[in-house]
Order: sequence, then C-alpha cells, then structure tokens
Amino acid sequence: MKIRYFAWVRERIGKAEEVVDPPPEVATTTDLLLWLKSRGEEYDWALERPEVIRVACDQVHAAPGTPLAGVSEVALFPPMTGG
Amino acid sequence: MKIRYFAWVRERIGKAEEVVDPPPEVATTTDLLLWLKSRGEEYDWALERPEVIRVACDQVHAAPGTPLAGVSEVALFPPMTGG
Amino acid sequence: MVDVPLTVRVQREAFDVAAETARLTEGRTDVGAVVTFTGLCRSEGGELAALELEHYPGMAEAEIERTARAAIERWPLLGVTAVHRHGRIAPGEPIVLVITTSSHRVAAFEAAEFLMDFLKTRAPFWKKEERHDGTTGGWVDARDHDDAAAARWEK
Amino acid sequence: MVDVPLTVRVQREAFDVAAETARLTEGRTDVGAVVTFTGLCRSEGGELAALELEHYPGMAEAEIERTARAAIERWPLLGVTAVHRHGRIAPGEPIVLVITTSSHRVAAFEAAEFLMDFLKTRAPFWKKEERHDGTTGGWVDARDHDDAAAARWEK
Repeated sequence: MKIRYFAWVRERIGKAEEVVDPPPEVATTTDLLLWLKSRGEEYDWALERPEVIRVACDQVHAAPGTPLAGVSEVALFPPMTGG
Repeated sequence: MKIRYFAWVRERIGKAEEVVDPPPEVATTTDLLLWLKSRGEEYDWALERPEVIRVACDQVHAAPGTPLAGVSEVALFPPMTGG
Repeated sequence: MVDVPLTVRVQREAFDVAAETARLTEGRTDVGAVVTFTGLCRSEGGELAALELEHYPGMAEAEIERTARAAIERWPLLGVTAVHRHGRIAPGEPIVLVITTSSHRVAAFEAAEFLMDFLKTRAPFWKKEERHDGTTGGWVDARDHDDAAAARWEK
Repeated sequence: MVDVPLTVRVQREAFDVAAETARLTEGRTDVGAVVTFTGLCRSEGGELAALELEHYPGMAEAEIERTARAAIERWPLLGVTAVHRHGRIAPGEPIVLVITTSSHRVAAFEAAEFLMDFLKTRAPFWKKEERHDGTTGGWVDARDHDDAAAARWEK
C-alpha cells in the first residue's frame, strides 16, 4: 500500500511517500493512523493529533474508520487551505 | 413644473416631457397622477392603473403621497426592467 | 465617508471587463477577492432581434451610485464598479457589469448580488423587445421575483 | 448526465479571465449571466513575500471536478470553469478562478459561491507563507468559518 503525505504532515515525517505493508489487523483508515503513529518519533509528531488529520483513499476523501480493503493509495494531510 | 415620461407611459402619452402648472390643490405625487389622468384620453390610458406607475421627484424615487412643494422635476414611469 | 474607489457609468458602448477589473486591482496587494457579474442579452430561443434599452439620464447614474454607496456602507469593500449600457443591444452582447473587490470572498459575493438585485428594481432602465419578424415584442414586464430578491436585503 | 461545458485545471501559470470567460460565452445567445470569482494573494500588510501552494496532483483536479458536477446537478448552469494555481505566488497575483454561466443571475451567483466554499474546504491544496524577513510564517491554518460557509449548502 502506498502512503502519501502532504504539507506539514509530509514535513514532519520527512518524506512525501512510502510503501508500507501493515499487519492484517489494520483494517481501517483509523487503524492505519494509529499503526503509523507507533512507527517512530517523526510519525508520532506528525500524527500527534490524529483527529485533525484528513485521509483520502485512492484520491477520494475518506471518513474516519473507512475500510482499507481494495485501497491502493492512502494520503494523509492537514485540513485544506486552498482557494 | 417639468414632467418627464418614460417607456410605455411616454409612448401612450405621446411625449417625453412637458411643463405643467397644476392648480394649488395638487399637493402630492398622488394628486398629480389623478390630475394628469383627467387631462385627456392619452393620459387616461397611460395612467389607467395609477398603482403601477412609479414616480421620481427631482430624480429620486418618491413614495405615493410625497409632497410636491419645492420639486422642479417629476418623472412618471413603469416598474424598472434594467440589469 | 468611506473612501472606496467607486466607478458608475451609463453608456451606449460595450465595456471591457478585464480593463475595469485591472483598475480595481492593479498596484495593490490588499485585494483578496474579485467578483464580476456580467448580464448579457439573450435571444429568447432565437425570437429576439435586439433589446432597446431606454433610461432616465442623470437619475440612472445617481440611483446606481446610491445603491453602490449603500453596499460600501454595508460590506468591507475595497472597490466597486458598475456600468450599465443603454440603446440597442443585440443577443450575446453585454448589458450590465458589476465588479466588487474585498479582502474576503463573502463580502465581494454578497455586495455584487445586492448591487444587481437593486439595480434591477431601482435603476431607471426599461427594456423593449424587437422581434426578428419586425414586430415589437413590447416592453419587458417587471418580475415579482426581482422585487423579492431585492427585499431579502431589507433587515 | 447534464451536458454542460466544464473546464477544470490545476496549473503553475497565471490565467486569463477574459479568455476563459470568452470560452463560455462566445457564439451563443442563451447565456444571460456570467459570474467570475478571482482569488488573489494578499500581502498581509506587507509582511508576506509569497505563498507556496502545495497540492495533491490528480486528486486536486478530481475533487474540483466532483464539486463542479455537484453544482451542475443543483443549478441550471450553462458552463463552469475552475482553475487553481500551485507553486510560488506573490502578493497581487491570482490564485484561483471560478466562472459560472447561466440564463439567470441567481443560479450563476449561488453556484460560484458554492464552488468557492467547497474548493476551500475540500480541494487538496495547502498554503505556506514566506515572510519578507526570510523566515517562514508556517502553514496557513484552516479556518472554522470556511467550514461553516461550506456547511450552509448542506440541505
């Protein structure tokens, strides 16, 4: 599964994307955030307030708890500030 | 007092403007409409529904019954359709 | 008195939206939002040859300016431009232009809508239709829903 | 599917409002109302040297298009154009453009506001500030009142 990071999430984690292979109990986007958060200091810092992190699955906004089955690209980012 | 007519009020009366000298009992815009209406067929036709006629005094919209004292130009016209 | 650039014109010629916009934005960096509204003459399914727009010279400019000043009092605007044409206007041609600028988008949007609503119901212009068959379609009737649109700002 | 001309672009270059407008109006006589919204970069009282706009390529275009299609379903529009820039943008420069066309003004106004509200809260763009003193002002925070503006359309 490919993970992409944007804005300050990207800066804190220190990379724009990576390929990860989470264990089978990581079934939803919420599980994924918690699992990533445990992977090291930079992840813990980027995801310290998981409730503000927005998630997109295959380039579509995903609500917390969205199942990851069949998803090939997950993106994590702060609230959008375009426009 | 100068009176100006616009759109179908102008067409029905057959002139764009005229100078009139109403009697002293014509004190308000409402009085003026009724007095003009009595001046002939073309006026009666133009002003047959006085409630739809809009009035401006010295180029400012005037509510029915506005006093004519001090007014030098009165305009009569249908509801506006600009924009 | 709020010192906001305000341009009001009533003219026979067409207008240049880009040039009018540039006059409100060039050389400044405080404008965050520009809303333009352009009203065009429609052919009404091909029946209309042209509109003839009559206006009340003097009062037309004054009434648009009064409306624009009311908008400037009500919203934090950085500029307002309103141009209304008169005379013969063919389908596809522009009739009216309103531009509002502000730091933020909501003020610019609301003020532009307000200006158009009041321009339609208060500015002394009257449209007469000319049909392709040579007949006149007569004077365009004022529409109740335009009055309703203007009334929503009264609060 | 409603067959309405829809243009969505995410690009580094500036855009030409007049040219984009002409693409929606030229050669047709059914358009009665054109609303354009242009969002510009503000200097924030002279402190800001530039904004750096990051975006999520692919999703940015797709999300704007989803929003535009929602507007087309909701209002009787005749055309929609949305252009959003990315990269480094200096104060005074344009960031975003939305154009809506319709027969009548209310639809064009409401759809343009709807598009801007949702573009602000749903399109994956992030602004980072660069100050004149060489420091970064950091990432711009999302504002609650933008969420409130978007929420008003949910009914």
